[in-house]
Amino acid sequence: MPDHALRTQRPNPPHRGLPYLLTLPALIALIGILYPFVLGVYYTFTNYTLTEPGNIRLVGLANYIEIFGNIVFWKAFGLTFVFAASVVTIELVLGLGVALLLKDAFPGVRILRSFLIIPMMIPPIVSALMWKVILLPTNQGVLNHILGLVGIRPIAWLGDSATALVSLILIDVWIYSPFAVLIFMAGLQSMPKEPYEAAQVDGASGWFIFRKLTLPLLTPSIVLVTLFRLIDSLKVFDIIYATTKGGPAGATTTLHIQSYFEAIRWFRMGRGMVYLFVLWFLCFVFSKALSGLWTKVLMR
Amino acid sequence: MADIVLEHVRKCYGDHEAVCDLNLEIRDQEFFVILGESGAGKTTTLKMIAGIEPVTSGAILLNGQPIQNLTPEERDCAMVFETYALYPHLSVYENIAFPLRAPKRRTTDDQIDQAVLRVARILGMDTFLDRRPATLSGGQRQRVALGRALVRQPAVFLMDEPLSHLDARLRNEMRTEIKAMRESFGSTIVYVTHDYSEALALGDRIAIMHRGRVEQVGTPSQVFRRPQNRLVAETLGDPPMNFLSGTISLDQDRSVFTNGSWRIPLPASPRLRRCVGKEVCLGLRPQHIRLERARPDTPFWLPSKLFVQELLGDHAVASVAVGDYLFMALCEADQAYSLDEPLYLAWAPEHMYLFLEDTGEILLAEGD
Amino acid sequence: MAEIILDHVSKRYSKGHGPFAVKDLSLRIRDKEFMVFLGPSGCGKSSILRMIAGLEKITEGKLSFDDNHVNDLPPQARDIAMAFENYALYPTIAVKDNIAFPLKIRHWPQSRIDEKVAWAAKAVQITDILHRRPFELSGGQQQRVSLARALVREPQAFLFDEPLSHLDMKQRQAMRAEIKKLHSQLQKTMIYVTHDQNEAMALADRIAVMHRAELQQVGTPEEILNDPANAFVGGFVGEPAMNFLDVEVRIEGGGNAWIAYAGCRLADLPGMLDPANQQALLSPLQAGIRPHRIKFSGTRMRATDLAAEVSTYESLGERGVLTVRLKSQDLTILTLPDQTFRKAQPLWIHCPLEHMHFFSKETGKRFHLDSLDRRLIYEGHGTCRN
Amino acid sequence: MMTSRLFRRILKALGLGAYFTFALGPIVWIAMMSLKNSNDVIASPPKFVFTPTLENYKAITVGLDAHDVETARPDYPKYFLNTLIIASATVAVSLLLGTFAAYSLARFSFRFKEDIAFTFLSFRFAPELMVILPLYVVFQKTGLIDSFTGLTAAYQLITLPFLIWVLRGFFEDIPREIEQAARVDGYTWWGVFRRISLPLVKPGIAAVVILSFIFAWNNFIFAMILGGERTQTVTLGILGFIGYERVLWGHMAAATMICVIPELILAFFVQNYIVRGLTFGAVKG
Repeated sequence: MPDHALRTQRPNPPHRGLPYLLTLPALIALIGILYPFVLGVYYTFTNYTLTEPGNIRLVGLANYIEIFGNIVFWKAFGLTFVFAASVVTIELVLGLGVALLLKDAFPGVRILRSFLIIPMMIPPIVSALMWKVILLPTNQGVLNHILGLVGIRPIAWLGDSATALVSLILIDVWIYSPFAVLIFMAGLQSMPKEPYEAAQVDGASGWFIFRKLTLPLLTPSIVLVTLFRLIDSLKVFDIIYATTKGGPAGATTTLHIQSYFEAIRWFRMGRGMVYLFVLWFLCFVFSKALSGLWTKVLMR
Repeated sequence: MADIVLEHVRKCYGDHEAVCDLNLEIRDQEFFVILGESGAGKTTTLKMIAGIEPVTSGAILLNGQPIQNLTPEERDCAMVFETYALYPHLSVYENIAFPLRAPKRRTTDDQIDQAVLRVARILGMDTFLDRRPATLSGGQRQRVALGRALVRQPAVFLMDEPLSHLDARLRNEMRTEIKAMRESFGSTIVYVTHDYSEALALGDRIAIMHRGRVEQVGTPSQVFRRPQNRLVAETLGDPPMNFLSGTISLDQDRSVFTNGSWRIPLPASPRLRRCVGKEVCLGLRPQHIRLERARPDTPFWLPSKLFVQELLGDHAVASVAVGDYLFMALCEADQAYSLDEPLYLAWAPEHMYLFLEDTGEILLAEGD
Repeated sequence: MAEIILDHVSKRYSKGHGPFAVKDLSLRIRDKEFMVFLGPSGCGKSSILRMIAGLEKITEGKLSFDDNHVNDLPPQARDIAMAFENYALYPTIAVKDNIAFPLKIRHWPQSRIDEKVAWAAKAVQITDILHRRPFELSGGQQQRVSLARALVREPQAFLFDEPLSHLDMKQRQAMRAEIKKLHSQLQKTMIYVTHDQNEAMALADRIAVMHRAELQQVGTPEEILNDPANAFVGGFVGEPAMNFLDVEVRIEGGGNAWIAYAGCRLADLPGMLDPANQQALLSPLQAGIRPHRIKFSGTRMRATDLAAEVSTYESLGERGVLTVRLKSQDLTILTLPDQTFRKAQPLWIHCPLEHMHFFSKETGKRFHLDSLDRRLIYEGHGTCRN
Repeated sequence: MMTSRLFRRILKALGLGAYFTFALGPIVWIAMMSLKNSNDVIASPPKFVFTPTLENYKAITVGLDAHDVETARPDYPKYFLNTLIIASATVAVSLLLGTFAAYSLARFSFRFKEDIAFTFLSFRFAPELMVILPLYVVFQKTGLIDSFTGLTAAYQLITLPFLIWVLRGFFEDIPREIEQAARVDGYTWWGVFRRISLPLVKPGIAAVVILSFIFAWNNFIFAMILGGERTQTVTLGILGFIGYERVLWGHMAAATMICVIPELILAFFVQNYIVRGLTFGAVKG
């Protein structure tokens, strides 16, 4: 997975050029990834617009200066982090809670476990559309209807800038909280049994065991869930594009969505790529840090 | 024909030197055992002979030909792995036949069938030839691993602690069986183990390795009776040899071993005289120690108190405290001593060993 | 707390209708006794320990400490400490806290905890690694920490679940002596589970040999070794293992009787045949003799000597293991080290009657021949002269 | 004592019940919607009891006769076929390129090995548009826009890194001694790869193939930007039902069902590899 400090196997003797020959096809694909990436970074220093592909001129840091000075960028920046932070926290807590409920076997636990994978196997764009139907603003939406039964007035959900972001968080939690549940369940299963029996014999209380034993032993799982969910929620796109497309009034325009507008809707490729480069940099830094942390925690 | 010579073989992983400057000479058809603790570099040496591990420097000669740069399949070696390394997706029959199906051997199908059935009969495997390794017991898997190596009659037969994962009863049986089967191998055998009784039982010659170096090479009785240093003496024997530190001093021009108030006369020998004043340690094997209730008349005794007595079937092991040292002595099963009972540790002078404290080099061996 | 009494205790997995892990065990473990449960893996010995510890529910029967019934008492209320096979240390906290853990839960004052931890650490010589983490320690060190954690609570009884099985030979011998010393110092009941018979013989006041969920025999190490109740106990205890010969009793004219092995005379029976044993005599028997009891010599010395030939000889430093071929089976004989034998060298084997144990072939139960009565005379058996 | 355990059990049942209603509710609702006729679909308040009809499924597959619903467009099966082609081609190419790379990353040591491996991984953690937009420009110039080859090449960026990482984990699970034993038995590294490593990793390959297929099937952003009319995929097809002037919820629900059900059946076969796949082989659980 990240760096391989934990792989203790000694490799086979090197066979001259063989390893490179084997990875050659994948290397070509690698170039397939790097070339557009480098091209994209190059565009951030040009005034390239899709409508006049002819005159690409290097404009140095002009794009960066202009964008960093512009309030729209910082609004999108803030929104991205608010969305990511709330999604990760909710999914960590919910994931751990449900995993603990599913920990000790009871009849039907296997069926519940296989239900968990359903939300993740559905295309996110489709899940978002499903929720768009459920979250219809008037009484037509089934969620409003159910809330109405308990006396809550219908909420505009995706239609109102106050509740749009919350609705998107709800959709993301629906799709990806099972991911956290599955990781925590795997973490709980791989934990050594004996320390728990020793704690029982020593007379420790449930809360003492959870705080002193279960939680510390789950740290690798917590770091892993944070790694995957934080990065994916920072670069969320499908869910927002399918429902609010950044609306209403920019209430849900994240960096990724804004880059789409800049590059595709307003054909300003140079500026669009700047948004993307900033988002890429954030994702890269977080992924490097968290995967390093994961290896370190796993070794302990 | 297969004699193996290792010349200045070295193996390093980064800065850790697993094997340093190894020189070994293994004769044709010899059952050569490499004995050592885990981490002594014995398995690495075996894997270098097999070609699975590359040699950092030095040469490995098979019948005079250098093979250290050949790939494993180009060397005529067969190997039994500690974890058996059977092919989980193949039946027992296919596991044994696998080496013969290698393209370079071009053996016909019925030749393969004959060879496999021959080996299966020798190792008593004809009843489970079609089963998968996962369904076999430890002993059966071990036989399949042996069969897979035997079937190709290799020049060199490498065995990496093949018995270490069997339970005590099965290990003794398999050790005796391997000894009985020795002729049917018909090749030079290099056997690696950490269990000294396997080494003494099976080896024509034994090399004792410690932290990547060979401490001594010799026949079982040479290595057991005349260990070259303290480390070799400690490795062989269960319970291991007892040691008592002290110094050599002169008493009316006779060299004497002293430790505090204890004085034990030593045989007159120029070598001991040269080491007068040096720190040494006295070695006594548990089976050579007699526990007496009365003070023996010979000067070869030490006062002690019984610490604990353990009955072990045909004999008992008594641990006695000699000052703040703990000595172990073998005694009759029905000999009962009470806790902290004062006893006299007595032994015959020819059973004494003496080693230098710092280098561990032997000064006095049994019988001289 | 003094005695631990198991009264017809049984354990069955999968809610009581699966196979028996422990079948109808009745045993009284006396106060301050070192009781060892010995048996091959899967014989139910660990389940017994875990039932006493309260980690496993008891399917049937009654478990009581002294005279109070503890079947449903949770582990922490049983005032027992346990050392596990793979140490069960808390991986996330330092050694010092691992040892102090049972006391911290009982809210002992910190000063008393530190003093107690120091005492326990000194008792098992781990004072130098108190601040290390469990995953940094060797197997031997982890085992000592687990012992210290058990010591520190001063429980009424200590439970050991194969604590030494992952240590190398030197560490195992050292720990064995230490546990034995702790037992004599602390004078507390200790229950120890192992599959290693040397540990059992060395440590136990009494050994309970288990096999396939049933108690085979309870007795002191000497009784288990020299007076085995059945063929399993005889074969399982003692290293190298006891030899078994298929024999039957032949009664000759003129009143004397002898033991026949494959048609030859193995041993003469001094006593007389007891009519009560008449029926039992005719059933096939197994004669068990330990390798260090078999005598051998180059020439035939007695009528009951059997011809055999050398198959292999292994000199192991302190002793030699000689394997000889006798009729259709191999016999193991313990000899002095550094002997020399030629392959297929003929030898005469003598099995002294007083060192032989006889077991019924079907039930494996011990069959006591010393109650034979010579008066019964029974004709019609050929004898073999060789 | 008894009441607290009973209380805990009820609490647990309530918690699980709530979560799984939240998790499965939407899917059940959409399934119901796909069976509603056009009036029931937009009923307010939403109808839980209705007479099911296959009208929506007919509309998007064979198409209703004109007078029923004037905007019925029976071209959904074409999208299904497009996605099938693209996803299968993508997985086949990835398998061909990735298997050897995974084996060499697992078994051999060579310079830049970890850097190559991490570059693959880093794409998984990069915003997709960062690479797609430049690719859009490149595809424009080379005419690969809206072409099956173009999309299959672009989709490699989803499946290849995933396949290499997870397959590498499976190759590393094979005990090293087994391969060494085969080498000593007289097989070249190719013989060992073909007769030992590949057969032992077969279940892993099956799982990786199915999971890659699902990920390719589910992708939307690649198809939206690099695809077009000819290569439209199911995800775009479903989105197409949400037009600006008329929203065909019933048709969308039916299209969703047709798109999702085959995937869930496939996912069911590899459910114990899902955790391993989603974490790129990090969790072996």
